[in-house]
Amino acid sequence: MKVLVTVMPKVGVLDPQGKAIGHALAGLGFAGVGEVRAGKVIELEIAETDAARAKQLAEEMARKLLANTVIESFRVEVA
Amino acid sequence: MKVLVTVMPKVGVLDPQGKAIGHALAGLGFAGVGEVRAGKVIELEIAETDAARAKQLAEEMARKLLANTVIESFRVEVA
Amino acid sequence: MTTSAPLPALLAPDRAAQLAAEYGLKPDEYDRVLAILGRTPSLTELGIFSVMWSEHCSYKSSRVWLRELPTKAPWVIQGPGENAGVIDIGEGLAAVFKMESHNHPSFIEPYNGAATGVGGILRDVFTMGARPIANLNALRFGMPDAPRMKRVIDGVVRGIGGYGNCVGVPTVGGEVNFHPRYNGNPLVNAMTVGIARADRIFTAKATGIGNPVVYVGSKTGRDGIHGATMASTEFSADAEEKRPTVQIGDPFAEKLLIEACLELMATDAIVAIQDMGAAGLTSSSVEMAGKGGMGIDLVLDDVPQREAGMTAYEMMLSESQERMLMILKPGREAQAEAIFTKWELDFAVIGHLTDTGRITIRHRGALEADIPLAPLESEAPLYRRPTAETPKQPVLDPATIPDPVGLDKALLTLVGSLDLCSRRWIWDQYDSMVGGHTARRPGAADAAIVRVEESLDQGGNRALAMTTDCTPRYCLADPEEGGKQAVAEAWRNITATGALPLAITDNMNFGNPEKPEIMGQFAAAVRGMAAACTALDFPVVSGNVSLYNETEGRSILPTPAIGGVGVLEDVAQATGLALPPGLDLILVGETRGWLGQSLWLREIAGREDGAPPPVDLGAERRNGDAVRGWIRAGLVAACHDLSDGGLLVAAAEMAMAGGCGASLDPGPAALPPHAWWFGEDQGRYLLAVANGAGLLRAAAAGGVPALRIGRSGGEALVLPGGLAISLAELREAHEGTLPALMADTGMQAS
Amino acid sequence: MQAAIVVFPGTNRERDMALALRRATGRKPAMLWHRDTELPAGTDLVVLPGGFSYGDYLRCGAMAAQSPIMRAVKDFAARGGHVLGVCNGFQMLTEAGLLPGALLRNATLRFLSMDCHMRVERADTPYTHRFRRGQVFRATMAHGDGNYFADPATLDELEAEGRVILRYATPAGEVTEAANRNGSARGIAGIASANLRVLGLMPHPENQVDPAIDGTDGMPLFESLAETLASAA
Ligand SMILES: Nc1ncnc2c1ncn2[C@@H]1O[C@H](COP(=O)(O)OP(=O)(O)O)[C@@H](O)[C@H]1O
Ligand SMILES: [Mg+2]
Repeated sequence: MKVLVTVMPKVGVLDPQGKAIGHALAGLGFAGVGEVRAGKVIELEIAETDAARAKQLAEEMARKLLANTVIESFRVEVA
Repeated sequence: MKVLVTVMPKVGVLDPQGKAIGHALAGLGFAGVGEVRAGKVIELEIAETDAARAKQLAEEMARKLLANTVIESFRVEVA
Repeated sequence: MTTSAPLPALLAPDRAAQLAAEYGLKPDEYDRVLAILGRTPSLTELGIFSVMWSEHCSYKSSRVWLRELPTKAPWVIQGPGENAGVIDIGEGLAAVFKMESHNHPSFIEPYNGAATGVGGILRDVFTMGARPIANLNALRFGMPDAPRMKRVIDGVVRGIGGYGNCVGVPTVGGEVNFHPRYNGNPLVNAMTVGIARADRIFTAKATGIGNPVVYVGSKTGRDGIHGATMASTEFSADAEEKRPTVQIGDPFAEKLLIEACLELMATDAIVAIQDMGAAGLTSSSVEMAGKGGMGIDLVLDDVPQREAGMTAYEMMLSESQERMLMILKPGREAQAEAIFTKWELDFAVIGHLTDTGRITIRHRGALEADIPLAPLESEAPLYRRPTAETPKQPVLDPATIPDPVGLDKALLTLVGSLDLCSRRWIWDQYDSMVGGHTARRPGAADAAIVRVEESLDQGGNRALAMTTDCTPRYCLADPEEGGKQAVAEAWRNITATGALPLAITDNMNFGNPEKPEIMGQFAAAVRGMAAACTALDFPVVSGNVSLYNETEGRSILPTPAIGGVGVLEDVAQATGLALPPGLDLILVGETRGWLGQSLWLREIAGREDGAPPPVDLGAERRNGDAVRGWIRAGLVAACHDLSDGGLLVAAAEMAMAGGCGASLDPGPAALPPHAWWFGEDQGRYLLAVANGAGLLRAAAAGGVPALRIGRSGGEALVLPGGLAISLAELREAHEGTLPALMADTGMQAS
Repeated sequence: MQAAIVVFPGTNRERDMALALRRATGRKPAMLWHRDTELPAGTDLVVLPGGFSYGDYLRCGAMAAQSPIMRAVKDFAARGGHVLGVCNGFQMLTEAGLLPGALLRNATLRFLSMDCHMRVERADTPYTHRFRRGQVFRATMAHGDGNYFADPATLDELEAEGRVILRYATPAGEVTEAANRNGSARGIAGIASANLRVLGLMPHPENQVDPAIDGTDGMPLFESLAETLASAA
């Protein structure tokens, strides 16, 4: 079962990368770009057939390793 | 309008980060983790109300800047 | 040939001939394949011949010329022919080094191209048993306003840093030039220097019938397989999946591989070892068996694979990174496996040595290749391609070239120009200090200085001095003088730190060798290099050739990049270029005001012509030996060689490095001032010494031309006549260029 | 002093650190492996050195913080042991929860390898008593993720408790934006635990311990430690 863990900087945490991307887009002539946030996505193959259990497992992985909850929030989707 | 651009290493392209995450998860005792791929996600606010046009715009941004299409593929979702 | 042995699945003759052409084999080369095999080849066999006989692996155009380079000296332990050169640096220690190009991949994917270039050269060095202690590079970019070029510059610099920083090998030096002739073909040459015990050098010579062939490192994927694979109808599956993919560097895996290999090398389990570089498993297995006069049987099912359904052809041609092939002593597999498992790397026995003199490859129960090794090497194509001499350019008379702007404006323009501006923006992204032994980092001396930890451990304080050099515009105007100059400048840069230059590696970057004028450049450059190496006792111990550097028929400037290594017995003797106050400035060497091909001529007068400055090798040697002697006698507080930009640029560089100005005396009346201050005559140094008169006496006694040209102190460079250029102004011009150019390239995600 | 340096896969400044500790104490530190589960008997200092543990993939120090040895390091710290984390080691300390906050990507979005200057905010700690308060010293920095972040409440608490030990400053000792190249909150270069025995800092004082290499600006830190631990023993 494929699971997607998306990790984003928390609101209030500096996101220099997102900011720089916003700048660069403006520099390339893209108008009307507002806030930009840059995060990570981790795609996992899990040997699990139950979606709820897969989700629970991935959430545990996110809390333990994939996200640093001091600065990041995460969400899990089962594909 | 909020748009999400997800950028992943192309199939067949080595993903050292995904590999290391997979190792680490196994080391933490998570069994049954198969392939792991690590990518980026960029969340953009676009001043655009038409979903199709927003998507098209984001795709152009991805091709021009957000993804390195030599080694990465991307997908765009309008939130 | 009749044989009862089974045959691999052979290609149909027409198909084989067609594929051979697609893979780059010329018709007569393919005829030789047929003669060696006595039959048509299998797909895997054809792949092996095509990569082994490629320019890159066989040096078919360059070998006849490279033979002219001097490669011997009493301190040379291993000259060209192994993975890297080895020299004796005293105390039972050896320096192992080599330079290699990754030009084409760096243009396609700058970050990973440059990163894997660094990874590849590191493997060439630690495969010999050496711990890498320093990386350097030699970079040539197109003009920053050329399409894509800023992205290339940014990606290459990040890639070199990304890889070197992560593996923990300091990047301590390099050089960069910009020229429109590199717009479509930048050059990325990477050099690694390592240290081994002189009596513990590992080589690629496989011996011992039955000995296991062991694969270690990362898994094999479809990275970098010959693009021609695509055209092959054998692969009917999803075309996207089968497309050759760009190699991605994994410096973390490399770091583990270094530690694991060195740990195993500390035992006596290894018979031979070779990294899987270009043409991966093919070249490593063929070369190891070939060097030992052995045969080798491989079973590919046991190769660690990253992707499903890989064919024998793909595995043999894959250029996946961070992999090594070893021959172990019998029964040592478990000991070795334990070490690689500890470092979380793949380990697999994939075959054994035989006495057949052939390489056989099996996969899924089928024979895929069976090739006699001796003719694969001895029958490899070798060309003496036609050459055409580069026409000589006239020697320019400085009196006929007026100065349009004045010395002060010219100086500010020059120190801010692309080829002379500060490289700080680059080296600030490279960890130059990791290891704790970098005594002179980039910008601090003419060569980088790194102490040898093994020397410290045994009570010594020995250090290596390292540099990369080449002046391509000289090489274009006169490849022979340019080749000479590149070697001489490397020797001079090492000398200027007080170190004794010992040997070089080279990276010959040229255009299409099938054009006589390009092959002529190559031959002439080798001639010049050979003359300088001989005169300076500075032999070539390793090197690399990169040809076909052309886009749309226009070749790059001929660029024989030189990497030089020297030794300092005591790191405390190292001299840098930072100018202290209150000292006499002494110019060593003869100045004729040579403006031909100078940067002043290009940047100020807008001309790129004339003969380049000749190198008088006798004077070079005499001047350098004298300067080194004075440094070692403790007479010299700072020293800088004179190269691009000439005397005034050198003085400005010393002033900026030391945060100290100087007042300068007028030059000889016979020369126009701009020729005196900006001419690029060779074999010269600028010294800061406490006792100028004493030094001039010593110089006169040794027949060395020397002149006092000023005194250090103050906050400005004061030109004859009183015109002052403040250090602040100089710094702004010098430091501002690259940051301003690259300001808008910061958003790349990694 | 009985120092132990922990080596993780990808650690690369462990030998630099060993050189510095040897210079300060005359003794070779023990080298521990990340899979070890206990510290050698008598260990009185654990050092988490710089480098790229696990390639710095995912987040710097995140995977190392989960290593078996870290359990023992946490116990050791809880018993009042001295733990020094430099660069990647500082990142591990925050990831393991031994120090608050996190280290984000440098504000420049580039790896920064250069000299920096740090002002000593407290000279009454086990790591800094050979400095004067307000003294500025030079060190190498070499990192891509050294941008110290904590929420304002945590920052205020750190300041109030006197746990900000080192700040980026000009050579003259002024804390300015220009001196703070990686963009750290309040110019923070190094912080300590409440008992002042766990110290994390981004720059590498271990690279400035030899006059023949790059000066001895970093020596007082190691001498402080050596003295502290010698008198404790
Ligand atoms: N690509 C690079 N990487 C690291 N250091 C570099 C690079 N290019 C130049 N440098 C450093 O910048 C300084 C000046 O380079 P260069 O002008 O080529 O020196 P020189 O003319 O004295 O040989 C040297 O210390 C050199 O090592
Ligand atoms: Mg040079």
